[in-house]
Amino acid sequence: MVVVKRVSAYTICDLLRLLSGGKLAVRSSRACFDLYYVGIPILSIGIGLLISAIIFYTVGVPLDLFINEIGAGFQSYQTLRYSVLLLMLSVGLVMSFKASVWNVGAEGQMIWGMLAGGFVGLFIASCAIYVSPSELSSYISVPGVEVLDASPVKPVISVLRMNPLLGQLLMILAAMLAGGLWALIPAFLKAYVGIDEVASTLILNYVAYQVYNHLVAYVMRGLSVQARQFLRTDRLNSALLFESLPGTTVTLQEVILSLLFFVSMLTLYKYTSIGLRLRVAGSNPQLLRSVGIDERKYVLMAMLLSGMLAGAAGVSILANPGIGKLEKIANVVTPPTFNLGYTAILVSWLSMLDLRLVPVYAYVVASLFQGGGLLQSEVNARFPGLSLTGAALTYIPIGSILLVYVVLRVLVDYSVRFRR
Amino acid sequence: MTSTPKTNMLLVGLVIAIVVVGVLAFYLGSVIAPTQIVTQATKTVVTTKTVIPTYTPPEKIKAGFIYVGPIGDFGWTYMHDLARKVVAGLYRDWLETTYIESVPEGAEADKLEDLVSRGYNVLFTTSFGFMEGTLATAKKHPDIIFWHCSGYLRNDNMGTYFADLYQVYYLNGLAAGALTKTGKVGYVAAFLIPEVVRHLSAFAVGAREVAEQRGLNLTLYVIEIGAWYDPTKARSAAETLVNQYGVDALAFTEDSTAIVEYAQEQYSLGKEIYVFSHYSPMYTSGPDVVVSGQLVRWEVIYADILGKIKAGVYTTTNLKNVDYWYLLNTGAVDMAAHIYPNGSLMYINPRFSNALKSVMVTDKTSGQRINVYDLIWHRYEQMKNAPMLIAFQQLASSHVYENVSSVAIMIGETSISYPIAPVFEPFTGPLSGYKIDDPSQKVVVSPGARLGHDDLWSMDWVPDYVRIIGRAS
Amino acid sequence: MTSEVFFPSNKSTQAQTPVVSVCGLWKSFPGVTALRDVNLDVYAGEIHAILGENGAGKSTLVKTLYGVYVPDKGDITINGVKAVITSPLDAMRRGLVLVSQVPQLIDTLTVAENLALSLRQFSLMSSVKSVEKFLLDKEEEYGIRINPNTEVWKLSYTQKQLVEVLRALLLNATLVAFDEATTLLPSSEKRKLYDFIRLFRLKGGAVLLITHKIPEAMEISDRVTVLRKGEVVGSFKVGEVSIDQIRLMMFGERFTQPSSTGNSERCVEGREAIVIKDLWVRGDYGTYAVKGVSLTVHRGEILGIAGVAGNGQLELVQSLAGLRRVEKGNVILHVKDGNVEVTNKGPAVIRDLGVGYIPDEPIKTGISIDNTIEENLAIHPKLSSFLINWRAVKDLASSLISKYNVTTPSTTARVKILSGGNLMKILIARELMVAKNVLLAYNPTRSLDEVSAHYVRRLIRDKALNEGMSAVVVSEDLDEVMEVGDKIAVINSGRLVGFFRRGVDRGEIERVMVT
Amino acid sequence: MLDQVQGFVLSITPIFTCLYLASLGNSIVEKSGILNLAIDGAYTLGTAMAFIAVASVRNPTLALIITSFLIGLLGILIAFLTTKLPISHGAVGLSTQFVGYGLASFLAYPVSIKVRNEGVPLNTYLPVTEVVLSYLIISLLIGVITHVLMYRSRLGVAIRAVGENPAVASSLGTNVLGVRVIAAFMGYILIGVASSLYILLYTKNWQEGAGMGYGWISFAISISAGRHPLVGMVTSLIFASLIRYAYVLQDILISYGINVSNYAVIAMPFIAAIIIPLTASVIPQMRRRFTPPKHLGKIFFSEERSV
Repeated sequence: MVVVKRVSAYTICDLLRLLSGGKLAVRSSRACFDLYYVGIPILSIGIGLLISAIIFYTVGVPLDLFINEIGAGFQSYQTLRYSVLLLMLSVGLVMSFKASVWNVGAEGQMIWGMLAGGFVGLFIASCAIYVSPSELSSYISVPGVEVLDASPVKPVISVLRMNPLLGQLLMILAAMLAGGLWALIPAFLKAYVGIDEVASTLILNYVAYQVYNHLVAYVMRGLSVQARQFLRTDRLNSALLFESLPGTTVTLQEVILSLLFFVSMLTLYKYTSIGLRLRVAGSNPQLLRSVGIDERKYVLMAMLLSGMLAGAAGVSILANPGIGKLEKIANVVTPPTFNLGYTAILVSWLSMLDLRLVPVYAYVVASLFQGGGLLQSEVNARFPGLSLTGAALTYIPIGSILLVYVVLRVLVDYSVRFRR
Repeated sequence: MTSTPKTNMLLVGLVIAIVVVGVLAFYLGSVIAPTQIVTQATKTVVTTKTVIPTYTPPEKIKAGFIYVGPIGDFGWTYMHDLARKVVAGLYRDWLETTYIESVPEGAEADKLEDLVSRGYNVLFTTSFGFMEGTLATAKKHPDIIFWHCSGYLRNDNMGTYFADLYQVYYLNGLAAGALTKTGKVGYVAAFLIPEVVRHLSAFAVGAREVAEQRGLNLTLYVIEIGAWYDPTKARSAAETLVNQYGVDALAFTEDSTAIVEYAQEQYSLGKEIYVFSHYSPMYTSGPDVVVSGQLVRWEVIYADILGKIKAGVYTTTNLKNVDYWYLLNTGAVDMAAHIYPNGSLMYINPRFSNALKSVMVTDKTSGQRINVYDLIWHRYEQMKNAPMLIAFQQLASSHVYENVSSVAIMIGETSISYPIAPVFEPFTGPLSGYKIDDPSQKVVVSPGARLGHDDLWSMDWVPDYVRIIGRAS
Repeated sequence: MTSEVFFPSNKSTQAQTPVVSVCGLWKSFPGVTALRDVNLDVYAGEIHAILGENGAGKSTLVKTLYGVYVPDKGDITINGVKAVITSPLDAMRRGLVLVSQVPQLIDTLTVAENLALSLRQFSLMSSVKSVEKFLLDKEEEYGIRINPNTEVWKLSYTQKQLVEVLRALLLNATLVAFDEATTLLPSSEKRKLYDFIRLFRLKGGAVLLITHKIPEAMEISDRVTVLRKGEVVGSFKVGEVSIDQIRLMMFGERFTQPSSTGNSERCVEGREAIVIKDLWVRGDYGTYAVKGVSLTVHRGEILGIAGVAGNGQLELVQSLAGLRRVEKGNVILHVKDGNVEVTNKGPAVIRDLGVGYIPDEPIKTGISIDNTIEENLAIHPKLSSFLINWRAVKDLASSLISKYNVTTPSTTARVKILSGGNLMKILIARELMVAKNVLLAYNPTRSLDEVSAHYVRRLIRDKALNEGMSAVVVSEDLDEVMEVGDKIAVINSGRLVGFFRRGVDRGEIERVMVT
Repeated sequence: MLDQVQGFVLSITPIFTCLYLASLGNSIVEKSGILNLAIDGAYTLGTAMAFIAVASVRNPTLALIITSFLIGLLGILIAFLTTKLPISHGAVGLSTQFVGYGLASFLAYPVSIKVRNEGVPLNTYLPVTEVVLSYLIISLLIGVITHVLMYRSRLGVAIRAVGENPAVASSLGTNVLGVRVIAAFMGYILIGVASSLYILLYTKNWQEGAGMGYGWISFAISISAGRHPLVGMVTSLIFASLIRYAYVLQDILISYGINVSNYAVIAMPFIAAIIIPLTASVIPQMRRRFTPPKHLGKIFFSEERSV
């Protein structure tokens, strides 16, 4: 048996020394699952929060308020909605990251999920039609019919055309298909043309936003007066909306979907050759080619999987009873995806690309977001003089956690050794 | 087993199949569930009936505001926040407020839940896009009062409110018509939605009224930028209007000061462009170019709403019909570009008083010769003095009476026309225009006919002399 | 020896301080200790050869000197001053230059641009034009003719090596290390390079010549140090010891073993298994590396291909495995079901016919070091189905581990913690298992100890004999080819230049290999 | 005619400089092998800093210098982290981007309130012909100088070498860290200049979210120009005029009966950034020019094992 020699000197001080001078050497370590695996993410969250707390303290946010509110984020049941969506997204991203396919295009894939899900929901599973004002009252009691616009001139109703459960199912499948197909574009570019996927997926997000705007404003624009004028679609028939769990904004369907994805991806990853090949495609694609497996197909597979899951996350946002319609994006900074596609990258990284840890960090990151939001309302109520923006309160903690993590991550893959 | 391409296809198929089967299984499982959903629904109905009548105004009102933009936009959100500060100071004995800014549309439900969990009991959401989320949350929390700005969906515990500026735009249009040298005025629109269409049409009507008498064939050039708040695009649109279309007076609906700053900069280069500040007092950004502007005073509405909640007038059961539609007569909007440190308003920039006074026109309501400065004030007074109107402006059901200009009543033997609405309304026939989405479709307002709330609410046409250049949609 | 002409007094050198002195150097990589307590002195005006077989630590030593690797322990002294070399830049500043087997040049840049990176006399802001001009002058002086304005990817291999030599000359280095830099050169070009080396020595520089070829070392160098398994086993002046003694030092016990086991000559008739007709394949540099090779291997027969590295055998095996495009000619595999033309059909089709492949760069293409042993087995489509039965894979892994005597903590250990030999065993075990019909192998027993190597060779022969597997085994180690092959083909400059039966005289093969 | 040309040049220059200089900076950074995903964060932070600087020092040129220097320091940090440590460039870039967004909002927002409430005059550049033209000339000049530097000087050779193959460049005697630090410093200074001009020459005021997205447009422009300083001039000009004349173009097209969506115009640079490398990869002559540096975004870490 080989005795695995462990190099013991890795502390933050070593890292600092490493950064400061040439006297330390970094080399591949053989650590696979040890304390650092769990410790580094927690440490980076801690340090990142500390940095943000200090930054906010300098302008007058008391430390205890910061801690209280971030802590409150962990207890708020609102956290659940974003953790569920993040779980769905991150599980897909981990699958592609494992294959060394750095999909930062989950935003665009979610957008396509919303579009496809919305299209099915609005035009196939149900449809909006004009009725004559006199007939309007006779429709009101018909099951599956919903009045979208009760204007006396041109009333609009939405008619359910199929079993709502089937309709929801179709919406989800269409969303997954659309998200997956959109993800295949950069996948093809990477596999067959050699265009770096980090840049192309990122750029395609912006294309997706504009396609979304175009489709919402021209193609899917609703019939009701409000929809025609406010550049949005009609509201989904309420039978097609997902069901909120009591007391929260989380829907039953998205909880089930995310658990389903979690379990299926875990199974796929662990017990099937697809999972194995994705793993090997990430660590050594040439091996795949040499044993007669086309490694390029697994680039496609990785993107397809993460795109499909992102699509499902997109439709889950759309079908939430609090939203239920597609509306033009006025500012790309606040897209209808709430930038969850980017946040999910954070979750995937923090979970060290280990599927089993994804739910944990999905919850942690969602709590931080929630905490940032709570902090904002609390600061606004208590310190009217402070001019702190929402962007500052969410991006600074997230950015600093991520940056600290990225640097500390070195300690997991490599051991730092002091030389002379 | 042997053929690899086939195996690959199989693998892809299997992955999809796994997911499909899983989703199917979930739905097959939940086919049994509908009974549960039904019982849940009925239960809610039952509880609603029993719980709701016992609403007593809270000892301490905690009001939360959800803003769509940053409070530093110096437009829409800035003015809402200013109003919040005013009422917070006014009702400080029993009112506590907070706000969450820059909330993306779609996330409002979560933010509302957060505020509810923090004990906020009156919640305001100030963007049209927040409507669905607000309604969903309102239905979930029947014991809390919700107010949504600019929407049309209401609930027992959710009312709507809005302050509209079209009358002020008309007044500013008069000034623009008097000042323009080229006969070309411009408008930068955030979106061509009814609210903005009203604004720009009223501006066009006013400008045309004066310019026509000066012998100019007035055209209003419009660019839609597709964003409520985008200083860069707004500036770029203004540049295009000025440089490519020869526009020399600009009004806009966009929440930043970018256009005012642009005009001021052009002034320093020797090019005079008249500009009308929007929503907030923007005079300081362009003291040499701002003629006047539209100013909103949400505190008029907020003070009314919060006061009535405290007094027990508005409860969680009676808001279904409450829909504020406040115009110039209520004081919720005003014509001004600046608030002096002592709190008084600068209605018209003194720099331009003489220029306005030097243009003589005929007032079409009275037929008298009058200078434009006086005409503006005359119209202002006409629209401002309509106390009767306030009665209709708070309820959805009474908006229909707003275009009733007068009723005929018998006093003794004589039938007299008793005035209800202001003597003058900008959108009074004869007017002719075309639909924005389909320019071939013409719209005609017959002479003397007055557009009321319901027509204006869904206004989707512009007068003939409006030319839409760039559309974001 | 020729060296005496240029360097009259060896004795005075001994007295002066060495240009480079290495003392007690240790260097280990995860799982392997590459250098153990190495001591070495190199003097000015000396050509110092470092001999050792593949994997003896020669390259690690020179890369450590050059600052590519950081040593774990030990000191490097340059001109009597202790030096910490952490980067090639450090090394170059101290007058050390490395010329390696793989040209260390950037393909997309021109010759002048590449050299500009090294030439300190030009400031950062100086123009490439001035460098070009300088180069033209210098090339004139040294008699090297390469247009400095050519992009490197357009150059031939020899030209690239000349550029590297030119660089060493221009830098006025005190020590130039040639890391197998002459191995791949044709002999005429090799002489040219030797001239430059001598020229350099004449100018007072020290040369470190890393090679595994004893004759080469004997021909040009003044002093030889032999490394084996990371340790210095001897250092002496040329002429002090015989070639056989050096061989003994290089190979240790192995050399004393009989050169082949199971000497019986098999006469394989049977049906044809691999038929290659007029195969043309391009190498990495765009030129034809395999030029019209035709071969037939019968069922149950092992073809050994001998040749000096870089003569096209690598490209030949890669094209047979479907990993390199065949430009002309075709390859037909005769398997149990029939004849399949596999030319340019891709690895999937070829592997599906029961072909095992032991590649040239195991870590790059044969095994994934970040994955576990089980995963490295299960990744082969023949060894697992869609749903992976990990229990079966574990059993398989355990049986292979005991069969091949692999040293590993467990079957789920990541391959990167294994030593090179154990890693090779995993690869060989997997590929022999899937090689139902054909085995393609390139240096299959590198990094294996002699006992394991013999064992593996016997397994290959047994499998050929008992199961009718055909094999093409390419090796840079002639002994291996002679031991394992039923037929021996010799490849030289991309052409097959000789066919031999098993048991042929070694000298005869060597003669064909080098001419 | 001359007037029209001058008018066109004047109207397009502010946006052109904002895009071109940033894309130029991006090209330099990426040529050295650093995947520059922090560009949008740096751009946003740059606009915020330029605003704060001009509000406090009241001199646009001084503000420009301060900002570009600070953003240059950010570049050094990124180069340092990505070269010294074996960590993912994408991770460093994206997290720096988030920090940039957050800090921009955090730092500039209170200043913007103060400026508004106290009526602090912002001494930004006046768009008079001389100033605008001088900035046009300066930016074109910087482009030419960059081209000479990248393709004709030893430093440029070193930068490209480090991007192509840092290990070989290092064994040829290049200080990889040093070269990357220089490249990133230069590149980020240019991004800093561009983002300052966004405030000082183009929008003249800071508002929440100012500059966000322009980093990505510059990034896309840089890629669609194959990271070439001179080709970048042409692509920047095209995209600047598309952005500047989007409405006029739409008006003209509509008058010809072509109803083009504004969104297509907005998405154009992004689509081009994908399509151009794609077509370039099909046409062999273009391929060499347009392929990204071979080692772009790859971890540079010399110690590897071999068998």
